[in-house]
Amino acid sequence: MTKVQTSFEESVARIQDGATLIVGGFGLCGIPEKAIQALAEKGTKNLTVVSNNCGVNDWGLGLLLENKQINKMVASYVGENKIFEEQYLNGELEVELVPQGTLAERIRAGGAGIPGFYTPTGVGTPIAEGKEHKVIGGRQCILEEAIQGDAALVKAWKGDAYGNLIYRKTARNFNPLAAAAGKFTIAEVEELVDVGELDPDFIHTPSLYVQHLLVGTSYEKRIERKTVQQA
Amino acid sequence: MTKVQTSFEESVARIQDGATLIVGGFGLCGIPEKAIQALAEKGTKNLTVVSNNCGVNDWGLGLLLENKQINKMVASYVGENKIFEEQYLNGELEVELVPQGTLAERIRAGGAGIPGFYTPTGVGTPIAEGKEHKVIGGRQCILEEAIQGDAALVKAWKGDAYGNLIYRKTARNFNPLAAAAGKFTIAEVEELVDVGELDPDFIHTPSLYVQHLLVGTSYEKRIERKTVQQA
Amino acid sequence: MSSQRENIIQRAVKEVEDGTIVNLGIGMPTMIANYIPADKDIFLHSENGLLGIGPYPEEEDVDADLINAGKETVTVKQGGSFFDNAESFAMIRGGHIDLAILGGMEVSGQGDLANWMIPGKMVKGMGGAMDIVQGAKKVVIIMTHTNKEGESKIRTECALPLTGEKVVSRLITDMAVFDFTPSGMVLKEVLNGADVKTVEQYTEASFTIDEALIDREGKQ
Amino acid sequence: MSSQRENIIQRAVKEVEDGTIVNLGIGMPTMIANYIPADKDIFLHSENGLLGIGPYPEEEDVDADLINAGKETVTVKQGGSFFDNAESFAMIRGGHIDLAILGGMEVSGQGDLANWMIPGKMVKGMGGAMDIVQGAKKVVIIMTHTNKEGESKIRTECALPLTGEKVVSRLITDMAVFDFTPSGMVLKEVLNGADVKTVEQYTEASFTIDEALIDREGKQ
Repeated sequence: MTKVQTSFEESVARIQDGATLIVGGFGLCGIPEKAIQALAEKGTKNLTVVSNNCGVNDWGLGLLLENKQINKMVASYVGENKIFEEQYLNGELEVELVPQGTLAERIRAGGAGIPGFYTPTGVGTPIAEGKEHKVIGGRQCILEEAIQGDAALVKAWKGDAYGNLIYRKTARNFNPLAAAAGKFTIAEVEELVDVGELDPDFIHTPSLYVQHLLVGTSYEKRIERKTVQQA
Repeated sequence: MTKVQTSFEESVARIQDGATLIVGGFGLCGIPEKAIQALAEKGTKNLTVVSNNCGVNDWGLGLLLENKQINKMVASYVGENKIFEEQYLNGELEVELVPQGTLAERIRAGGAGIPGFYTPTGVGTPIAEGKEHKVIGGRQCILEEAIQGDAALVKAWKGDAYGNLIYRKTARNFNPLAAAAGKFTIAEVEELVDVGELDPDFIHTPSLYVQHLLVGTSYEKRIERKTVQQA
Repeated sequence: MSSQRENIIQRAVKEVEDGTIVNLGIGMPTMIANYIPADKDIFLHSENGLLGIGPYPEEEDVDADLINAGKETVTVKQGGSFFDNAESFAMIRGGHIDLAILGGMEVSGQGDLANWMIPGKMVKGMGGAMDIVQGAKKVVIIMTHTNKEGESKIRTECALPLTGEKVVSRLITDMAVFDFTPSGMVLKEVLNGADVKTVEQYTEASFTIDEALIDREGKQ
Repeated sequence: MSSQRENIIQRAVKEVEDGTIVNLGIGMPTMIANYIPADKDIFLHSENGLLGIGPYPEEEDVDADLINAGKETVTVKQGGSFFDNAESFAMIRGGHIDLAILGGMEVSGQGDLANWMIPGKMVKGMGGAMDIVQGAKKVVIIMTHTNKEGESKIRTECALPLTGEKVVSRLITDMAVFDFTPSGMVLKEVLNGADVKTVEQYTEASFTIDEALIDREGKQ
């Protein structure tokens, strides 16, 4: 059964107003450019977005911010975005800051059917306030709960019609976690390959995590901090 | 810094009497044959062994049972081994049965620094007795704790001198989890490849999880249930 | 194979819907694979780390590194994938498996399942069964309706230690098909020449009868 | 770069031991990489999913898919590997990183660290810092000894919200090196012409002086 779709517009139309959306990417690296753009055009409202960062002013999740489509952002670092700061300061945007490793693990737990876990991360900090504490193996920990998405948007390098995906270099980041934690996962790929072409020993996201697969073209892949060797 | 060692005998000599040992493999598939044999020859005693199964009478972890080197076995299924049954029934062997997914997750948690997690698996069964219960997201769960090994024995297909590993087909199974959860991980491989030969996008066990790497020769790879197409 | 088992398998295979991910338990459930029509695009999941189990290999293709959860040598279907056991049970626990078909020793009227230990006998272990019954979207149990002594295996309460509480979606025996609903166990079908009366006679747990079945079979 | 920062980096690079796995925080810590002697076999870990950060790329090798945690384009060293963020923090939380070097805003005498937020200012987020300070085997903080107003950043108690409690192993400033032990903060070295008296003057938290340092510097 092929999962290949041809219209980003139709795929993102499956996402309802008020949905919780998990979005892959780290900074602007490995973000699902095309699905985000389609969602910005669609104008879906009142979203809770879970993603490590929130794009920049005019790119990535910043496009959804600009349109005021996001009610709540769950992220580990949001420092690259002026619009974010404005909306946060005037109370339009709710923010839940989560330590990056805890965020990754909560999303992983959402995909893996682990409703909660204990971690030492954040003990003694504002993050621990109001959370259940427990000493396990001599270590003080706090309870963190899984995050599941009504939908997930991910970006892969290559994929096949069944939905098997592979990622490239550090563009992998949160994408496989998001793919597994979304009840309805829309994956965009740079290249659609024949079924059987991906080596079954080296598939990053097995097919069953993906519901829709689309091929994107002309990826911008913006770079936030281009650094090169000093001559 | 190379992790390549040449003597299984010397590597397993690092494992102390009374150690907790996590061993990769599912049934006889993907088991660290050579390290187990060396450990049987060494005779290290009073081991707690964590592994999905316990080998058969004369192969795999069965060799350690035969030598009475195992005090306690943590496994999900131990039905293939007569010696196991004898030692269990006459009280020589302590057994902790763990649901397979919980076992995998507890070992994964051990490697990942997650001291404990909640799971619905086992609720309402003898496995849940004496364990903390908690309702999370409307689901009754029990608390399970991480498993770490003083050492781990794993078997990979190929590895490089830094300790990067790849596994083949279903011989992967518990091996990557064991590798990460062992404080001292001994990996045996069928083939040592040059550093740089393994594609960094497709490494199953990154180098930092491995302490010793050895090349095994003449793998037996016994098959428990050979099944073929009916003509 | 006994015709009783054959009948159960024939009925169970109808549970397998096109385009789904299915986990088949060890033993009788594994045999269902051979009955799945070739035009159905099914991915079979094996909890030892394989999505897309193919047929048993030809003699020359036997590979010790490629087995199913029953430790039988198998092949991999095109488009399949291998992964570690934590990932495999993430799939199961995380609700990514559409259907699991497992064997049973006892099922209760509330949908409790016992299929892993008999007190007093050597315990072999539960393997992945406790995870699968909690995680699969739909859990279908297949078993003979009665034990060798002719006693009902569908009990008011399970006497054996449980594998999971209220986890069974559907039960298929050689005589009947039951569904488990919030209002109790419902008889959906009678099979292989059995009638509602016979099913009632051989079923310890109480159940209601589905309206559609009453229409077909008549009130008894 | 100010000579103060240069001095801190020069001292901090000595913490990097041959054959270890090291995570360098964003900003000043990242710059330490340029000072690691070529004969040391170090794997730098980047929490966005890379083990084995190489040097910055040549212009023609810039790859948008290959960045470090500071979102700078980098390269990968031979023998390196890529992985997802859950795996990356499994490495961190699971104790597989030998050394983390991070910047600090305040450090307390108990080894508490504050480095992520200033009340009243826009909070940007903690990124991976809270995980790293809990997970790395050794946590070294580098920061200037005093703030722009000349006040000690080494406080009896941190005034800023914490990143972690009792997590600092060693603190390196432009003036001194301190270790954190169960019996408190210990001055191990004085740097860049400072003497023990100056260090005492600019350090709010109380500390003891290492025996070896007393032998070298004399009791003040």
